[in-house]
Amino acid sequence: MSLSLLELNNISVSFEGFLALNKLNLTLQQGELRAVIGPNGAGKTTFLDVITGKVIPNSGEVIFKGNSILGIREHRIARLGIGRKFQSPRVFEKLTVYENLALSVSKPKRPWSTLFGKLNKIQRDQINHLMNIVNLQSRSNISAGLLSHGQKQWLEIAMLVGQDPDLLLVDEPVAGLTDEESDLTADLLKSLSGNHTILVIDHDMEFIRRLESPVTVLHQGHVLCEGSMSDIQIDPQVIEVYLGQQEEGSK
Amino acid sequence: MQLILESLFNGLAIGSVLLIAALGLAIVFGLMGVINLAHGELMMLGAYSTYVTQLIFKLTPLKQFYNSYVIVSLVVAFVVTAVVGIVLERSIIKRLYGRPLETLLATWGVSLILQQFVRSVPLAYASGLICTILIGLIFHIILPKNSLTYSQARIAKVSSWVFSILLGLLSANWLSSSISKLGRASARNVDVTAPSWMRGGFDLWNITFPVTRIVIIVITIIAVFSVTWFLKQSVWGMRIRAVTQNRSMSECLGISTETVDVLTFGIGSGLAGIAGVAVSLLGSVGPNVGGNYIVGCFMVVVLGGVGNLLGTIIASFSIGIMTDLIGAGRLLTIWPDMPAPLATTVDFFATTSMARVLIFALIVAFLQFRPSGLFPQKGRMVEG
Amino acid sequence: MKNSFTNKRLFSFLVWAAIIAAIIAAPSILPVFRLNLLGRYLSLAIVALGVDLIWGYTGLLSLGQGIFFALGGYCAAMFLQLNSATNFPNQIPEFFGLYGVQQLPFFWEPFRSSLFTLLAIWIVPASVAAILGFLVFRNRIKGVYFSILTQAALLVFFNFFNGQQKLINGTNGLKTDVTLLFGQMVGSDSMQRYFFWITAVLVILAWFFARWIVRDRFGNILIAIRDDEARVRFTGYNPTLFKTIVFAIAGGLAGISGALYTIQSGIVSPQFMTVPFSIEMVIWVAVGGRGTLLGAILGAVIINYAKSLVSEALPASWMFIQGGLFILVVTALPEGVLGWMQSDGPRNLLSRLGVRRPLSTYPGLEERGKDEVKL
Amino acid sequence: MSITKRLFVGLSTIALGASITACGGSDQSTSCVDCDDQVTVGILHSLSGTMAISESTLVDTEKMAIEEINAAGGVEVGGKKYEIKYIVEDGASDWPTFAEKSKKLIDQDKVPVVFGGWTSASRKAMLPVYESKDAFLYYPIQYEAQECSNNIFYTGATPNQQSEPATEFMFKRSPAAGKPFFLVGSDYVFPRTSNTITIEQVKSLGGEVVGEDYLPLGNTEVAPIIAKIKKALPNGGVIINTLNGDQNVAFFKQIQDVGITPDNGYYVMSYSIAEEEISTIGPEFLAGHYGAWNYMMSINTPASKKFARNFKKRWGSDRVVADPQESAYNMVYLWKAAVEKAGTFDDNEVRKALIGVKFDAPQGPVEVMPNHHLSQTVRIGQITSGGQFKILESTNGPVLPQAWNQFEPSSKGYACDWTDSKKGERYPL
Amino acid sequence: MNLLEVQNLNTYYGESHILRGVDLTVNSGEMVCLIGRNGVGKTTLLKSIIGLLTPRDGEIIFDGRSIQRISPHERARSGIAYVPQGREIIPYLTVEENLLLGMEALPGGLNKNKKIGSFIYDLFPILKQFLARKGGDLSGGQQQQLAIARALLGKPKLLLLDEPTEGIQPNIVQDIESAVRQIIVQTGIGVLLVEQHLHFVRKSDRYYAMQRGGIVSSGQTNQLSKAVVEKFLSV
Repeated sequence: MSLSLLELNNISVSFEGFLALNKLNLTLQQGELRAVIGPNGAGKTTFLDVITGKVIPNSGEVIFKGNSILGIREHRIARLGIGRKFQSPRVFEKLTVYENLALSVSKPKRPWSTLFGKLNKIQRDQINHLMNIVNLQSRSNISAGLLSHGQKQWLEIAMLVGQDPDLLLVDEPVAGLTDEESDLTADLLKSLSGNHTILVIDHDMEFIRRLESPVTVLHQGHVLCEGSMSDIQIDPQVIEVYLGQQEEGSK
Repeated sequence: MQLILESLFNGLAIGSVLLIAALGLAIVFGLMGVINLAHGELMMLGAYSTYVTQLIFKLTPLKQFYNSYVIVSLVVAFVVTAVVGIVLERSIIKRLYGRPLETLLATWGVSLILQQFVRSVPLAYASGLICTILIGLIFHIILPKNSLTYSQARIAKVSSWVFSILLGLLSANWLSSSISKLGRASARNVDVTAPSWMRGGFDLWNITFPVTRIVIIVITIIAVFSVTWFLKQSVWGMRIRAVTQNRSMSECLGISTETVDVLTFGIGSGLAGIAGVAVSLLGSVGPNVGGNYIVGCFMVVVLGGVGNLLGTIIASFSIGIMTDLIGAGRLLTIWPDMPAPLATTVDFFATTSMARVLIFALIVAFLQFRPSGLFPQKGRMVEG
Repeated sequence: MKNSFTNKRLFSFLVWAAIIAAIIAAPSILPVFRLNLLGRYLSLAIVALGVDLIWGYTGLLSLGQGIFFALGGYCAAMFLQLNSATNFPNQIPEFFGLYGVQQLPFFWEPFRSSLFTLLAIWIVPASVAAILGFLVFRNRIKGVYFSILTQAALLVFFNFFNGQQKLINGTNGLKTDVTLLFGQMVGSDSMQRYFFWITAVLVILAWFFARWIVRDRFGNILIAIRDDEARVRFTGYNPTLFKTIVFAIAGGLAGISGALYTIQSGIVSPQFMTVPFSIEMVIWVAVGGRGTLLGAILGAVIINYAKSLVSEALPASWMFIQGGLFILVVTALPEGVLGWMQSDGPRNLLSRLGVRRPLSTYPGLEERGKDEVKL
Repeated sequence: MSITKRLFVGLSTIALGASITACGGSDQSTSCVDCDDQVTVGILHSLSGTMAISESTLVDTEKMAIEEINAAGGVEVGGKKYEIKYIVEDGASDWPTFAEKSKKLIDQDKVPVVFGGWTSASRKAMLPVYESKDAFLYYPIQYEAQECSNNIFYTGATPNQQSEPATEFMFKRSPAAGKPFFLVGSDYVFPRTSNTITIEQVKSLGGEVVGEDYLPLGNTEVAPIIAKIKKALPNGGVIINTLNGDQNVAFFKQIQDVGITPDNGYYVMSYSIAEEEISTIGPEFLAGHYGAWNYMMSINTPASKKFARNFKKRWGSDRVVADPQESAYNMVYLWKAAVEKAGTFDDNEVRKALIGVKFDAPQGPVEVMPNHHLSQTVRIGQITSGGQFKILESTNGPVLPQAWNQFEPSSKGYACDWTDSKKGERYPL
Repeated sequence: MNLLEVQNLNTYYGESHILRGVDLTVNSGEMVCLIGRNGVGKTTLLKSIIGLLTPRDGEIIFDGRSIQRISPHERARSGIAYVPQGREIIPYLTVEENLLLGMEALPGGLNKNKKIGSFIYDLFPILKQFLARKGGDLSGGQQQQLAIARALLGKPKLLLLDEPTEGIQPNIVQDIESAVRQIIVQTGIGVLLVEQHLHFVRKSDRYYAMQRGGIVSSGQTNQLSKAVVEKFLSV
């Protein structure tokens, strides 16, 4: 029985009276690949905000590697080993692909070491390795802003991996990608799992299916159900959430 | 008691000048996210409008109404600065929405040009130019749009501008011939003399209340109330608020956001003109008159919390009262036996110039605790 | 892609060659007065480099660089004043006599030492900048709020220096020209020629220093902070620290620049801390090209030189030209002249004028300009 | 928005600006008909910025003086007649710019003399330039003294030629005689130094200074100062005013509103309000208050009348003349006289020749003293509702200038004499 | 003639190609439903029609004239009303003011139309009691009703509805559904609806199914097969 890497206990967040998260519970095991789906407004992004320290919940606990990380500032949480990929790709557009990766790979992240230190061989190898994984080695000196949408998504995933986090939070990696690109992305994430714990949020079912991972369904700020894709598909609650009232559909 | 009352009145008097000067700025900054560094120069244009109006009222046919020129000049100043503001918005600001730092730099350029403009161009010709723009714009609005075919519309447009240029030239000519003071380019400061009823003061409880100050307080109160009324009650106010809170949805509802931008900026600028009238009653009118106020105005807006009218009001009055308390050395009078080291410090800052240092430093310190000012804005932030 | 890359290098190499040639040739070509002007404007290039670091790279528009510039100038001038005072009792500068001050204020004492002065010129402004910056950045005050606050800070300093006659000679400022240094009058032609050389060398050193700051990861982080601060935070860096450091560096550069400017213009006064001067610094960088170090240098030197030439010919028109320049650069050339040239601006202009532009090699290039950096 | 259109907008802004100024910059000048050669002098005042307002009148006056000299046959040196040409430079109200432009005039244009400056700060900024280059500046404004440079020639009043007689008058013979003093000034060197002297003088006269305050330049919010005055002088008294330019307007408008008026026993003595300022502020705010100058437009002598008449003829009938202009006018003539006396344009010779030169100025006879200042007549005037000074007192003939003030403790007992190499800038009496 | 005709519409977000050659028509008196999972471009399509997004190519013809060059507020005034996802109520304006703003699209705008038509309270009785409340304080369902009411006050010819039932209690969903139907019957306007709830989908006349930015299937709703539903709507 492996230790759980991340535990969310009874998290509630409200924005001016609107309950974005409602007693949410979720546990991630080491090395797990987990998909989270849910209709719009189910609280998916807020839930990532809570984990990364951007939003402080009104109640509840976030336990990462056995310690509570509530109230710790964002950059420190990032250094603890939680990396996040944003919904729309947020790479540093004026920097080249290589520079983007160098920023995520370099350690420690204090000003002096970035000013005086140089990347060592291992780190440089790692950057090349990452560029290989996401197939960007030929673009290493191109400004990230010039990449295609899919390439930006991959670059951001690579940056995330480069940070070498224990937990990767991936928000909508295939929005706006072509079929082929989203299949590649799914394969990429699958290959990363095992070494990393990955949590993927998306609502492209084709893509989620291809991940072949356990699925958590969020609805109105809490977990509706968890299970494999095939279980979820026949769950009446999920169908209701996604299709509206069942009786009409079954007629 | 008398001391407190006097201090309060003084603070109110200083604060109301700050408030009227900052009001337009607060609107433009809060509602549109535009940092208008030319606000001070718009105030200056308002002050010069007052001066020109005053000189026109000194001409024989209008002499009997001389006492009421201040009221007329409020209208004139509002219209003049609003028109200049609108021209500014259409030509420069509209390209820069959403980029507050760029608006800051561009409007600084505008302020340099306006300053040098009043130094180098005789007032009569400047007035003529403004007349031209004003008449031209009015034609633009009142000309029936649909009754003319396209080609005729173009002719009508051109001829209306030609006509307004003619009128502008005529008025410039008339001004420079009938009021020789306006015909010469001069960097010299000029003076607006308040009509006799606004001079002097009246005594109450052993305190003298200067009439000019009271008039300014009244103008400020009226301006604040009309702005509040306009924004809260009028149809255009509703449109403006809607656009501020949700621009794209407002556009989808059929509100012309461009018109709202023009109007908002026009009102903000017009208020600068009113502030210019107030300022001209207190001091002299010169190319630098507005520049002296601009940083203070920004401090008011930032201290009050951007986009919050109430915050602006409270901030300006607290700065006013602090200026009086510290600058006039009243702290020592109120608390004569404060401990010696404190007294020395208070004394050190009890000059007008050091009071300014201290107040700005205090504001900067205050923003350490409340980075978004007294009343932080909710919802759509004017983020840089 | 590669082609344009080498073009860029060639371009900046040519510009540098031209600059260095100009600097070497200047003393023999230019009359003393023009040479002195050039020296002063070159020293302004150093403060412009600092502005470029914080604004062009990090996105912090400071309207208060005049503070640090003046602090550097004051440090230099205090040293020179102390060494020129011969005709007063207690060895104190003569202006103190005007206000009946008999005792040298304590903070003047260390400036008798030249070593201390050389350090203070950049450490004092840098420390002030670091403190000011840390307080502001810690609260995540940014964008226009930062600009307004720096402007307020500028006024605080201005009023303070202006009002403190007995400490620092108030409005009059401190003069430096009539001090003897190494047996020569500071204001004399030969000394000024040395200062020109020192300035030229320091500008180049400052450029190398700034280049070193921005060329590797540190600089990339600055750019990243400018474009997406939150993302930087999630990558594990603390933007507050980086911003504070770069603000302090810019402050230090401003101090050096102020000191050089002061000894070449003969006076330091609170006039250096007026609002227009600090905003002008920004426009040098904006015109030259923010985010290009060379642009900052060229912008500072060329605009100032143009300013003195124009104001000699048409005294009142400089304000119009300067105002127009602000508007022009902000609305039409947001990347500045150099930035515009480097981003294929001339070719774009040609293509707009009807000359066909060669197809770019990569389809992504079509989309450029749509997502310009917004501050 | 296309880039070309944007470029167009920006460029047209610049073009508009340039054309506006180009139109405004024309000038006529009278030339010398039978002159053999030319000499070019420098004029350096602020034509832009805050000080342009005051300093441009000096440029006008200096131009007029030069034109007069040219019309009368120019400067005669070594049998040759020289027409005076001038280069006007803009100090832009920025002190370092004054230094820069001085260098330009000296090094680039090689002018034998520069007429320029207004504020003390601008003079202090220029001083080291002239000293290090051993060039010569003529400075026309009344100032705080405590300075005596070998390279500057001061044609304005020193404190003992303006503020000291004024203080004495206020304390002894004005309606507020014997009452306490309050000192108000702008926050820069002239008011501060002048007030230091006044404080010492009032002390020695047996009077009392109950307060002083300084308004930051550019700030026109005078309410706190007025509150202080009311507190310090509850029963009237003397207010010594050294405020600058537009701050005076705010000050006089607002003190009148709260009843600080001659009727209530408050008398303001101003050192920087001349006829120009009176017309700007409005005589209705100033009537009954006092001023002290060497020259007042109401001086009823032919020289004075001619000066005023010529100025109006040259620059417009609504223009007035005042003390600083007279000073500026004098210095051009004094330079001419010195050059002719020396027989050369060489600085050092002219400097020597200058001392002892006499001139029949609009204010009356003046003479250059060994300390590079002028002996001048001092007049105390009361401002009339007509915008002029009613001269109440004037000294018996010119008063000798003191470069080092004799009330101020640090300079007491010192004097300046450039004719004697042992004495120089500052020697004990 | 079709009320709305969209031809070969291509829209990009930055570089990502969101709409790929979309063709679609809506007729007066007809309710057309756009189905498909999240993120396939349905909202982008509506935004392109109202003008918030500028398509790179393609044509939008409304009421016989091409509208892709005119600004959103002119489109609104020409008769297109838009109820966006998330309602977009103006939060600090009262319910009454929000409703009034709906009449901005009428000829003469707000200046000439100051009375809220009472038919709105017949459709959504609940709004009447909340007139003085801030729009942002209403619950999601109330906001949705307000948004639709606001759109209807402009007397549009075409109503664009983006997920009107999302995150709303079932009983209010019923109200909204019946209100929309009622409006179509009474006024004969066209409705283009984005919906995921099958229940509501079935009430419309025709459907278009979208996947990855393109229309992949269309037809009469009563012929909507289970296979299509499985493919495009279910999990």
